[in-house]
Amino acid sequence: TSNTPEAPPAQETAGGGGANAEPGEKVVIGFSAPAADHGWMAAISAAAKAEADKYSDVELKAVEGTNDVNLQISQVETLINEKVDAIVLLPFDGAALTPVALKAMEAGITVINIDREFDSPFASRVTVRGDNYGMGISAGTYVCEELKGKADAVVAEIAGIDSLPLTQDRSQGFADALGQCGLKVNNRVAAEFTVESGERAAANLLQAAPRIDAIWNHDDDQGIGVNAAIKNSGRSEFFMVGGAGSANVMREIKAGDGLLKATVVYPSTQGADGIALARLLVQGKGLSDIVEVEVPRSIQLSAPVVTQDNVDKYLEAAFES
Amino acid sequence: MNPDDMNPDAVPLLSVHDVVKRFPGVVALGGVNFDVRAGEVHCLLGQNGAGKSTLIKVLAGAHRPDEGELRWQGETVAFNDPQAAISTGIGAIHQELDLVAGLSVAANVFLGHELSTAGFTRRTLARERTRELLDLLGHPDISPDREVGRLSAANQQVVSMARALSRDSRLLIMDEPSAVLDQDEVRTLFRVIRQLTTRGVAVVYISHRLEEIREIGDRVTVLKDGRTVATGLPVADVRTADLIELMTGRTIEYAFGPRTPPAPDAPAVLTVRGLAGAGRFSGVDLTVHAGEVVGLAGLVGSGRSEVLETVYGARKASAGTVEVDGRRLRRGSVGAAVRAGIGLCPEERKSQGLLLDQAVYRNITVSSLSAFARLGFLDEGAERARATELVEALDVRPTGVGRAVRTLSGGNQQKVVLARWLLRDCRVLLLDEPTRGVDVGARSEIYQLVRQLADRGVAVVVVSSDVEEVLGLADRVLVLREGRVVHEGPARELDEHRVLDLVMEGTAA
Amino acid sequence: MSENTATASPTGRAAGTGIAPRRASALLGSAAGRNTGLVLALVLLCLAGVVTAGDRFADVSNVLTILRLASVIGVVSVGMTFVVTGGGIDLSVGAIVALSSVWATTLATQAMARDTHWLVMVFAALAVGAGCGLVNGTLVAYGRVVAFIATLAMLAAARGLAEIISNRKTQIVDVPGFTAFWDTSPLGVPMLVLVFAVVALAGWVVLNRTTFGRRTYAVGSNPEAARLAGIDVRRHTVLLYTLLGICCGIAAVMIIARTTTGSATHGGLYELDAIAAVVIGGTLLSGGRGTIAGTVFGVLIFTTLSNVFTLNNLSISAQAVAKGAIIVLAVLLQQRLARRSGG
Amino acid sequence: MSENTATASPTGRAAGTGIAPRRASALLGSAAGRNTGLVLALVLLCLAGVVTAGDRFADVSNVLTILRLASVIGVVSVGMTFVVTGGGIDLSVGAIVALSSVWATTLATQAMARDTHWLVMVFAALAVGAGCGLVNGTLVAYGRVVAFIATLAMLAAARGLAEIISNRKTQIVDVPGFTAFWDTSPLGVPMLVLVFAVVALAGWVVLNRTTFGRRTYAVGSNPEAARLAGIDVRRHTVLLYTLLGICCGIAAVMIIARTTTGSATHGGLYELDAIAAVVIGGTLLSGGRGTIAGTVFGVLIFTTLSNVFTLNNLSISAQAVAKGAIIVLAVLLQQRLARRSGG
Ligand SMILES: Nc1ncnc2c1ncn2[C@@H]1O[C@H](COP(=O)(O)OP(=O)(O)OP(=O)(O)O)[C@@H](O)[C@H]1O
Ligand SMILES: Nc1ncnc2c1ncn2[C@@H]1O[C@H](COP(=O)(O)OP(=O)(O)OP(=O)(O)O)[C@@H](O)[C@H]1O
Ligand SMILES: [Mg+2]
Ligand SMILES: [Mg+2]
Repeated sequence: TSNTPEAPPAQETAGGGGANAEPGEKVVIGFSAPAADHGWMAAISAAAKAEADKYSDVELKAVEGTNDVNLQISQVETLINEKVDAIVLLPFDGAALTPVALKAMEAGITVINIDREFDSPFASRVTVRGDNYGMGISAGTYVCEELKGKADAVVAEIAGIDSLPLTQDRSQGFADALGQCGLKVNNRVAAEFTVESGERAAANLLQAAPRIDAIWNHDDDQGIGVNAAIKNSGRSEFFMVGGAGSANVMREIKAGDGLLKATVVYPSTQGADGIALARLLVQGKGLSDIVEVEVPRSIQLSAPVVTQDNVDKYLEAAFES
Repeated sequence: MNPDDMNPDAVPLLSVHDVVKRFPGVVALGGVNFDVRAGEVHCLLGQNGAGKSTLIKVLAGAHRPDEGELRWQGETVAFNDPQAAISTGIGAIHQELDLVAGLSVAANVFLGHELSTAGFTRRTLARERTRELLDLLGHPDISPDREVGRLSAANQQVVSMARALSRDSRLLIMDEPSAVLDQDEVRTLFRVIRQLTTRGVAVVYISHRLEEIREIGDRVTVLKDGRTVATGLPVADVRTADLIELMTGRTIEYAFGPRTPPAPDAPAVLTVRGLAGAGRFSGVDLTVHAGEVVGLAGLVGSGRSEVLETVYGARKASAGTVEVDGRRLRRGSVGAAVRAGIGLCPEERKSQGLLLDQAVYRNITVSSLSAFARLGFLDEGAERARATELVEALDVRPTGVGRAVRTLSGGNQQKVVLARWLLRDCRVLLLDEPTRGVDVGARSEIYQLVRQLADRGVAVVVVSSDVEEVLGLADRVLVLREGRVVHEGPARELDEHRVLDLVMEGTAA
Repeated sequence: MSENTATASPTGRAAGTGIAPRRASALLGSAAGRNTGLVLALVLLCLAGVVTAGDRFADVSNVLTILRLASVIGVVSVGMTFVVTGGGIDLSVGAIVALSSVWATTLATQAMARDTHWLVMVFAALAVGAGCGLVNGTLVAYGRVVAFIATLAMLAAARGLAEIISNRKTQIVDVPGFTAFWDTSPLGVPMLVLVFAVVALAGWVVLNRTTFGRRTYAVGSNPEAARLAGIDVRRHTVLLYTLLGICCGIAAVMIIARTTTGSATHGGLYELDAIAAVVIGGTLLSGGRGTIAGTVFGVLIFTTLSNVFTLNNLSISAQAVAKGAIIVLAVLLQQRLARRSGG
Repeated sequence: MSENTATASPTGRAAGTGIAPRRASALLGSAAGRNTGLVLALVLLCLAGVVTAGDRFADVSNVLTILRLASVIGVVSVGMTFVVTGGGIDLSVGAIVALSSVWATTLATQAMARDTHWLVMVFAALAVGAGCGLVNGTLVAYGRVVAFIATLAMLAAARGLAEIISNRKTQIVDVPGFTAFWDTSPLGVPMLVLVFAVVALAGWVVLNRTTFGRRTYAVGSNPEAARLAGIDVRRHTVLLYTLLGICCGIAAVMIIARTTTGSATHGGLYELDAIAAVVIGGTLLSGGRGTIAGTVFGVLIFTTLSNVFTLNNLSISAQAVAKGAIIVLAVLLQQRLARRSGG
C-alpha cells in the first residue's frame, strides 16, 4: 500500500533529532499485526511502514495480518528463522503469542510488544501499551462531567468486537468511571470495528433506548456507521463520545456542529513507535530526549480526551480511516 | 405399417455410418451402421451393454461420436449438444428417466421448450396441452400439477413419453419405454406409436421383450459388443431364435422349465401377519416356506413394492408382524431384517439400489462387509475376488469390478444389485421387478438363479409386472389390488387371463 | 406431500372433474404448509418481542428499523436463492459487495457522479458486481472449478482488490443527489426497504413465472436431464452467478446509502448470513428446490432475532447461545408442521 | 478412471491370473493420478518458494514451521474429510475448538490437572469436542435438521458458551507437565507435527481399510441405497460428526499447547479453511468421494502459500488477490491432469 497520508511528524520525537537520526548499522525488523480489517488497525500497519521508510538503515518485513493466532505464531516463527534483528509484534491475543515471543527472545531477537500485552516479562524487551482500561476511564470521566447532576441519565455504549479482551478492558474502565459518579451503562451493544456493523448495532440500540443522554462508541471507524444510523433516526437528544481518534472525528469535533463532542485517543502511532524503538535498541542507542541511558522497558501511551478545546493538538497525529 | 409399402430406395431419414464411441477403457460403439426410414418402427436389439443406449445418446446429441458420420435426409450432420438434435427433429426418451423430480408434470413436459410469452411461462396453456398428451397416452389420471418425483416409475415413464410427443419430432427414439409398464399400458403405447408412424414419423424402439418387437416393429437392427451384426432385417421374416442367436451368439431356451414345488412340510421361513402400511395397503398375510417362490401380481400402483419394503423394514408398518424363522423382527428396522437374513432388490435400482459412483465390488459387498472384515479391517483382496466370481457368474459386462457402477449399462447394473444379495446367503429374498431392463440371456440366467436359490432352501418373493414371469417363476401367487390381497393360490392353477381379470376387477367398473 | 392427499385417490384414478378445485386448495395448502413453520417462528419471535419490550418493539419506527436492517442482506439472499436453487453456492458475495462499494465510491467515480449524475455510482456498483459474478459463473460452468473453491478464490481476490483500491480507507460519499435520493421515504417506506421489496418481488416472479426460473429449478435438480432437454446448462449457470453478482451490486449501493461510505470491510460474513437465510427458508443446498418467500422469512427471522435481543439488552455471548438454540427450534418446528401438513 | 484402463479388456473378460498385479499398479496409478495436480501445485509452490526466498525457504526449520502451522487445521480437516465424504458438512468446527480449548483450561480443570495428571485437560477437550459432535450428529441424523443449519446453530452456541465460560478472557495454562510434554520433539519432529501425522495416518487407514470407512463412502454416495443395503445410516452419521468433534478436541489441545492459552477466539474461520482444504483435495461436497491424502495436500498447499508470501514480504492485499488466482490455477491444473490420466 502506498502511504501518502499522515506519516506522523509528531512522532519524530520518539527517535529524537540529533544523533539518533543518523544512519547506523543496518537493521532488519519484522512486523506482525492482526488483520487490517478496520481503520485503526490499518493505520497501525501503515504508520509502521511509513516509519520504516524514513530510515535508510531499516529494512521492514511486514507479514500478512491475521486474526488466527496459529497463523500469527507461524509468521513469527518464520521471522525467527529468517534471523531478523528485531520483531515488532502486535499480537491478536497477547497471551497466546507469548510462547513464540519467548522463543524469539531466546533466539537473541529483540521483541517489541505493541498494544496487547504478553503475559511474561521475558517475552519482550519493550512494551508499548495503549491503555484500554484507561480509555474507558477517560470516556467515563468525560461523560460523568458532562452529565453532572443528572442522576437518572441514560448512558449507552457501543463496544467493539466483544470477544476481544481489549474490549472487555475498555468496558470495564467505562463502567468503573461511571460508577464513580453514580451512573451506569443502561444499554450496551457490540459491533465489529467496521462501519457497517456500527450502523447495524446503533440502529438497534436507538430502538432499544427511547431516550439516551450519552453514548460512548469504542471505535471511530465504526463510528461512521453509528453516525449514519443516528442521522437516519433523526434523534439528537444526546451527545456522543468516540474512541481511537480518527482524523475525521477530530475534524467533526473541531467543527462542533454534531452530536460528537469528544473522542478518546487510542494512539495509532504505536506501530511507528515500535519500529523506532526497535531500531534504537538494535543499534544500541537510547532515547535521546530522556536522561536514561537505555530505552525503558515499558512505555504506556496515555488515553487523552480530545474535545473542541484541544483538538488542534491532536489533529495532526490522527489517522485517516 | 408394412415396410414393403415404402420405397426402399428413398433417402433414409437418418443414417448412421461406422459410428465409434469410446469411453475410458471401453469401446461402447465399435462401428455401427443402420438407417431409419420415415414412417417405420425400427427396433434395436442387443444384450445388456451392447451399446444401444450409447447409440441413442449419440443420435440425440448427448454424446459426441469419436468416429463415423450421421446423415439426416442424406446430409451430413453433427450434433454438438442435445439442442442441435432436438431442433433437427430428433426426440428421445432415454432409458434412465430424464425427468426433473422437483418440477410438475407440465413443467417437465415442456422443459427446454417452455410455452411462453416474453419469457413468462404460460402455465394454463401448458397444463391443458399436457392433459391432452396424457389423455392420448391413456393417463387422464396423472395431474399436470403433480410433482414428478412423487409419481410411480410407470407414471414417470408416461410423462417422459408425453414430453417426447410434445415436440413435433420427425424421429422418435425410445429406449426401453416398456420396461416399467404393464401390459395394458404397453398396448396404449403401441397405439400411439402406430398413430405417429402413419403420420410419417420414424420410431426407433428398444426393448428386451422380443414379443413386443414382433408386434410393433417393421425392421430390426441387432447390436453385439458395440457393432451391428445385422441391420435392416424385416421383422416378419426372422425367427425369434435367430434374433437371440444374433444377439448372444448362442441359443437360449427361453421358457420356464417344469419345476417341482417344495416339499409340503417345508418349514415356514417368512411369516407376515396382518401387515398394513398407513393408507396404502392393509391386512396382508403372507407365509413363504423354505424353497418356495411366491409371486406378487398386481397393477402398477397396487402397492406391491410397498408391501415388500414394509416387510423389509424400510417403511414403518402401521400394523402387523413380520417373522423370520419364527423370530419376530423389530418394526421399521432394515438392520434387523438384514441380520435376520432378508435381502431386498429394490424397484428403483438407481435411487434405491446402487452407489453409482462406487466401484462394482463395493456395491456388491456393501451388505456383507463384516464377512470380509477382521476387527473392522477389510480384506479388499477377498472382496474383489468374491465380487469377481459373482460378476462372472452373472455375466456382468464389462467384468472389471473396479469400475464405477455408473458406467455400466442398465441391465448390468441390475445384476450388480442381485449379486449383492447372492453374496449374503439370504434366508429370504425379496425381488422387486428383478428383470427390469435385463436382456434375454441374462433373464433366463436370473430365472435359473432364483430357482437354484429356492432349491437351496431360500424363501423368495417376486414382484413383477410381467405376468408371464410371475406365473413361470412362482410356486404360489398373491394378487394385490388397491392394497389388498384379492387372491392367493398355486401358480399352476392360474393363467395370464385369469390373473389379468383378478388384477383389473373393480377398476374396470 | 399434501398434494398427494388431495389428488391421489386410492384407485390412482381421480375423476376428471373436481380435480381443479381440489388442486387449487392443495396448492394453497402446500405453499402455506411449506412456510407455516417459518411464519410461526417469526410470529413467536414477534410475540417474544412484544412481551419483553412492549411498545419499543411494536413501534412503526422499530419495524422500519428491522426492515431496513434486513434489506441489504435480503437483496443478496434473494440472489443467493437463485444460485443455490440452481445447484451452486457463492461464498464471495460479501467480498463482491465490498469491492462494488469501494469501486462506486472512489474519488474518480464520485467526481464523475458529481459532474454528471449520481446514477454513475449505481452503474459502477452494478457493473463490478455483474463482472465478478460473470467470472464466478465462467469458472464454475466452463472451467468446471467446484463452486465452493471458485467463489472462495473470488472472496480472497475481491476483498484484496477492494483493499488495494481503497487503500484500506473508508471512502466517504459526498454526492448530494445520491444521499438525497436514498434519504427519501415514498409513502413512508424508506427507500432501502422499497428496493428490497422490489427485488424480492422481481425475484419471485422470475423464479416462479418465467422460463428462466423454471430452467433454474431444472438445472439445480437434475443438470443432466436439463441438458438432455436442450437447455444450455453452462450458459444458464453463468447467468445465475451474474444475476447474484448484480444483486451484490445493488446491495453495495444500498450499503453505501445506509452508511454513506464505501469500504473494503463492508459485507463481512454476508456469505454465511445469506446462505443461512436461504437454507432456513427451505431452499435445498443440493439444488432443485427453493422459494423466495422462504428466503425473505429467513432474513426477517434473523434480523428480528437480533433486534429483540438488543431491545432486551442481552449480552452478546448469551445472544449467540440463544440464537443457536432458536435456529434449531425454528427448523424443528418447521419440520414437524411440514410433516403434519403432508399427512 | 485410470483403473478402467488397466483392468477392463475390450472383451470384458480379464484373464483370471494377472489381475492382481495389474490391479495393484492401477491402484497406484489412480492414487497418483487423482492427486498429481495437487502434488504438482505443491511442487510448483515450493519451487516458487526456493526461487524467491532461496535457502530461507528450503530450510529444515522453515519446513517445520510450515508443518507446525499445518497441523492444527490439518487435524480438523482430516475429521472434516469424513463428514464431507459421508455427505455432511460442519460449520461449527472452529467454535468447537474454541469451546474445547476454554473448557480444558478453566481454573477448575487446570487445578485438577495439576493435582492428578495433565491428561485431564486432554480428556476434557476431547470430551467436549465429542459432545458437541454428538449433538451435531443427532440433530442432523435424528432431528433431520439440514447439516448447514444445525452446525451453524452449533457455531453460534458453542462460541457464545466459550465466551461465557471464559468470561472473554484468555485463559493461560500453567500445568508444567502439559507444556513440557508438548515442547518435546521426538526424533527432531515437533510433537504437534507428530500428532498431525498420526491423525492423518489413522484417518487414512480408517477411511480406506475399515468397514467404517467403507460405510462412510456408501452413506455419502447414496444414503437411501445405503439404508436399504442394511447400513444404519443415522447412527453412522452421528458417529461421523462425533469423530469430527473428537478431532476438534485434539486440535484444541494442540492449539492450547501452541499458545499456552485457551480462548473463545481460537479457531476463528476454521470451518472455511478446513472445508476449503478438503474440497481442494478432491473430496466432493455432495458426498461419496474423498481422500485423506488429498486433504493433507490441500492443507499443505494453503499453509505453504502463506509461508511463501510471508517470506517474500508481499503486501497483504496483494497476497489476497494472488491467493485467489493461485487457488483457481491449482484447481484447473488438477483438473486438466485428472482428465488426461482419466482419458
Ligand atoms: N459414461 C460411461 N462411461 C464409461 N462407460 C460407459 C459409459 N456409458 C456406457 N458405458 C459402457 O458402454 C457400453 C454400452 O452401454 P449401453 O448403456 O449403451 O448398453 P445398452 O445396450 O444400452 O445396455 P442395456 O440393455 O443394459 O441398457 C457398456 O459396456 C457400458 O459399460
Ligand atoms: N412416498 C410416497 N409418496 C407419495 N406417493 C407414493 C409414495 N410411495 C408410493 N406412492 C404411490 O403409491 C402407489 C403404490 O406404489 P407401489 O410402488 O407400492 O406400487 P406397485 O404396485 O409396486 O407399482 P409399481 O409397479 O409402479 O412399483 C403408487 O401410485 C405410488 O406413486
Ligand atoms: Mg441401455
Ligand atoms: Mg413397484
